[in-house]
Amino acid sequence: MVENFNIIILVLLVVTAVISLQVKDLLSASMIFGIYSFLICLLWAEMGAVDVAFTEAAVGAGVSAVFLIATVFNTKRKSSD
Amino acid sequence: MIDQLPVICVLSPLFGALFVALFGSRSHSACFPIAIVSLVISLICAIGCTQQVFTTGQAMDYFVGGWGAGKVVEGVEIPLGFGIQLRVDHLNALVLCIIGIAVLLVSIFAIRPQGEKDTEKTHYFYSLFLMLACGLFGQTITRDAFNLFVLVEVSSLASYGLIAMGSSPRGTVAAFNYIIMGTVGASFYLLGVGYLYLKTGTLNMDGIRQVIELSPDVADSRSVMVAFILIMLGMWIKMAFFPLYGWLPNAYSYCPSSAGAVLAPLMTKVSVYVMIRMMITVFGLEWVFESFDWSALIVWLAVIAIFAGSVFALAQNELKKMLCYLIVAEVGYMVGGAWLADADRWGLTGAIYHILADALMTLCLFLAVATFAKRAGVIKLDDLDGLFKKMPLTMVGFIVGALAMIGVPPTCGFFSKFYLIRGGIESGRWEFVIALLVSSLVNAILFFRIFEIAYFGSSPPEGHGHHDDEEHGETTARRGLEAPLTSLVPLWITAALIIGLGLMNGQVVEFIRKTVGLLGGGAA
Amino acid sequence: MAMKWLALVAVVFTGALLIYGVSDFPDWGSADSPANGGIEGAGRSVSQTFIQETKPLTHVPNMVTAVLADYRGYDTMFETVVVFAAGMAIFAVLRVLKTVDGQHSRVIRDRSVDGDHQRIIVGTTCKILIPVIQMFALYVVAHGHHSPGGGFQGGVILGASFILLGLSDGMETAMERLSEGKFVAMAAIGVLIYAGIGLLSQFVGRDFLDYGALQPLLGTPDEGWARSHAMLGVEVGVTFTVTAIMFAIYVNLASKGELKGGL
Amino acid sequence: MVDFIEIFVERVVHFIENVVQPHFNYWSYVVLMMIGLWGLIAKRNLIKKLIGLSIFQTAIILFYVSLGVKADATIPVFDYEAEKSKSAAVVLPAEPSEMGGKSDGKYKKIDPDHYANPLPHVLMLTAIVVGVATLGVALAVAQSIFKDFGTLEEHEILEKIKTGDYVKHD
Repeated sequence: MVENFNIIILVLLVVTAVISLQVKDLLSASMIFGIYSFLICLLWAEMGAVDVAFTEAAVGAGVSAVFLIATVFNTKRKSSD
Repeated sequence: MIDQLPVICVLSPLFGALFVALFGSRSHSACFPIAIVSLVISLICAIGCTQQVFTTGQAMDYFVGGWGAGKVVEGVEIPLGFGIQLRVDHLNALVLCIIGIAVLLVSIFAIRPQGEKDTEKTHYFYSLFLMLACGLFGQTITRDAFNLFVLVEVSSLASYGLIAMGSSPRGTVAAFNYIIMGTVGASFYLLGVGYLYLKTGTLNMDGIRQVIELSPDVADSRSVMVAFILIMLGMWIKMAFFPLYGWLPNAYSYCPSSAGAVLAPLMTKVSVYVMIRMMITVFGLEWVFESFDWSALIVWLAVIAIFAGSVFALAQNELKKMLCYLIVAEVGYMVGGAWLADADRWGLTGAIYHILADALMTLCLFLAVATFAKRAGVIKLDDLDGLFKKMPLTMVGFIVGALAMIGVPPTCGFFSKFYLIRGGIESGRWEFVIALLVSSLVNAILFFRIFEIAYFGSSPPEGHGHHDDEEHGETTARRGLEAPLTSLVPLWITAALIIGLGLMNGQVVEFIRKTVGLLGGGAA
Repeated sequence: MAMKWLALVAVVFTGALLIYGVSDFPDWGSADSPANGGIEGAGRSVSQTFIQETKPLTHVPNMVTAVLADYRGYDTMFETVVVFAAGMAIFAVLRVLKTVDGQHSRVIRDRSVDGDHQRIIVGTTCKILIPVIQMFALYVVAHGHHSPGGGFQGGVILGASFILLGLSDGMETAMERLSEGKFVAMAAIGVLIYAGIGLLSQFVGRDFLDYGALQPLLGTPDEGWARSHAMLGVEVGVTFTVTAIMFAIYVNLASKGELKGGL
Repeated sequence: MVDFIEIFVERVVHFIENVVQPHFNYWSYVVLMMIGLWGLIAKRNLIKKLIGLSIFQTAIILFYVSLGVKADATIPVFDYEAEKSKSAAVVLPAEPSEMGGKSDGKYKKIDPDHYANPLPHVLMLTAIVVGVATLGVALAVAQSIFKDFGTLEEHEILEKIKTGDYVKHD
């Protein structure tokens, strides 16, 4: 019953999750985490959870990315792992 | 009016927190009266609920939003789990009272919160403190599995703030670890609730238990078992049960002392309460001990927890850290007691009684230690040198708490151990009985060492730089090192309650055992 | 290195446990699973009741809003309290109230020609954008009954518009619009509106958050409409708190608690 | 040997079709969650830990949303046109007729399978907001740690605690 659309997004989700944890530049990591949030919001919209998707688009892809970036600017941009 | 008490009990500290945030920044002196008034209202409501449960012998139900199960609203019959149910029954009535007492006493004690970066932050402190109280009351009183998660998060976020606002950099690091562990614990709980919801279609605790009892398919399914493991794991992280205790000692010993005095007695105990609530109300004791017979393993874990806590406590030379490791051991008592599958449920009774007793004992000790730190700068065990003479009145409170921790008869610590050991003997878990006795012995060694240092002094007077100390001590002795009444009164009330709870143990245990599922071994 | 092995063990153990539980889930998307269709022989499930009775009970087409603000309104109130607690916690942790030597660590942005150019372009664009964003945010709040949206989403977008102002025009400009005292009060008032509406129905003599009790006050034809209107009031309260706290978190994080300078 | 491989491939295909495919969403939530948990434990940078924590939380939200999905359902917003044009009322078998709600007049009895389950959505709205609140507090604590220790790497912080090389407040 799972549509191909879901499978594509789920694979992309796994890829972005791994990249955002692996990349050494924290600014990139925050941005890729924003992409991850947006992808998962697409998935939820597709599943019929429009309210959740809306919240995730505003909160996950928007505000929490800003919070992460604000902290990265005020601390260090490079990470050892 | 009486039927509104459960919700007022939760709301009162919430309104207090909001008013503190609104008016506290202008005048700090407004914070304290607002906090006291709101907590007194809460305590009165908690006592009123207990009184009601005691006289009627029935649990008090409250449906938020009027969505009571079975009620007909505009021609629609409302099913169970439609709205959120609050319920005060024999299990949580006394826990509510203890929370009310503890937060009220600590808020009196913290009239000037010590140890934070600057006193400008008083209103943040009180606001967080009241929200912590609100979260604790709420998670004790609620009957809805998801609502419990939300309230756990309210109290957790408040406690993260309280721990991290301390001046010690190590406290901030500990707070970060606590955030990570606490969030993972709450997430596991949330996931477990999701698995349960998938299988039962409801979030109401009674609703879930009814489905588990009625449908053997659900009861035997793997999902429910995984849900149970996840919920237990989540709560064990939150209560710092043995392998998952790493975050606790640093978090509680490096935070501001008035925050520590409320977090240490309440956070872990309420998590233990939630675990017992899950076992009795959500899954049902029959399912827990028969379908999922892990009692032996978990009692062994508890035994290790008790030993590990005691050994680590012996190795500490900082007073607060030592107490923190004792908390780890005490959590072992409660988890082990709850999982002793004896037919008459004496272990579980002992564990519930120990929640009350341990909250009071820990509160007493932490209040005393916070007073020592504030008045005499005591951090290490050796600093206690000769404190008996300098602060005799505070020391009295400390001694009562310590004797209760050891388990000396008129105090409640003795009776909780008595019931736990009775459960251990009846279920034939001798390892648990031995662990309890060894732990009492270790506590005795620890506290008598402290008494010795405080009474006779640890080293001869010609020690390093002791001259300064003595001069300092002399001047302060003239001014009076003894703590002010706002510190002493909470301490003494706690000490009196420790003895009172011990003397009243018969009635209290009788009350607790009216909890459904504790009498006759079956859940009704 | 030890952490990596520990992580591996934890991940493998938890993953195995979860997969074990997943293996007897009902199929994905099945309408008959207990969560969706209820237990066999036990009548309507809670979610079916939500779907079927939301319209008659509250006149709100968006079931999520009805469940969020009415049936499980107690949850949502504490969710707002969580946001408020987070704001207070961040203030308690990060806020620097006494500047030690009167100067803050960050140099205010340079006034070079290039910097000014950037400022003009970005600033003008944002000046055009921000009112539109704020209007959309208010629309989202107001239209939450009929379409996806509501207090949280609208509040976050409204908060984001202030954050955008802070990013483009400097934190001082944003703080002139919404100063510290204002947003802390706004956050508290938001929760107060929510809990106050609940308390109002208690004064009428019904249970906490029973919006139906407000029918005589609101003068609506039936209790359903009273619920619908009270939900809107509650959503406004949520918007207040979320807007204020999102902005508060941002200004604290961006300026290390000094509320000056900023990114 | 070839037979063996064929059987093996057959088994795998069978497994995927019957076990993984109906639960694909659930499997992928487990995978995402484990990635998050791995990041949470193994990464030493505190910000990385928090990104891991967020991934962990969104995976749980994905799980909840997945369990509310119905294959042929629309979003949980009442659809006037569709409901008006329905010819006959849908009556659930388990439901007594006297508690049928207001089925007279404007609209007919709603078919619950026509709409996605709203309850998980509501719960997850709460969880998302709780998640961002936790993230905010954690980032504030991380900045506070950076203020005192000058680093966000866990091993360096532990090293500095051991040597006492950090800003001490009185």
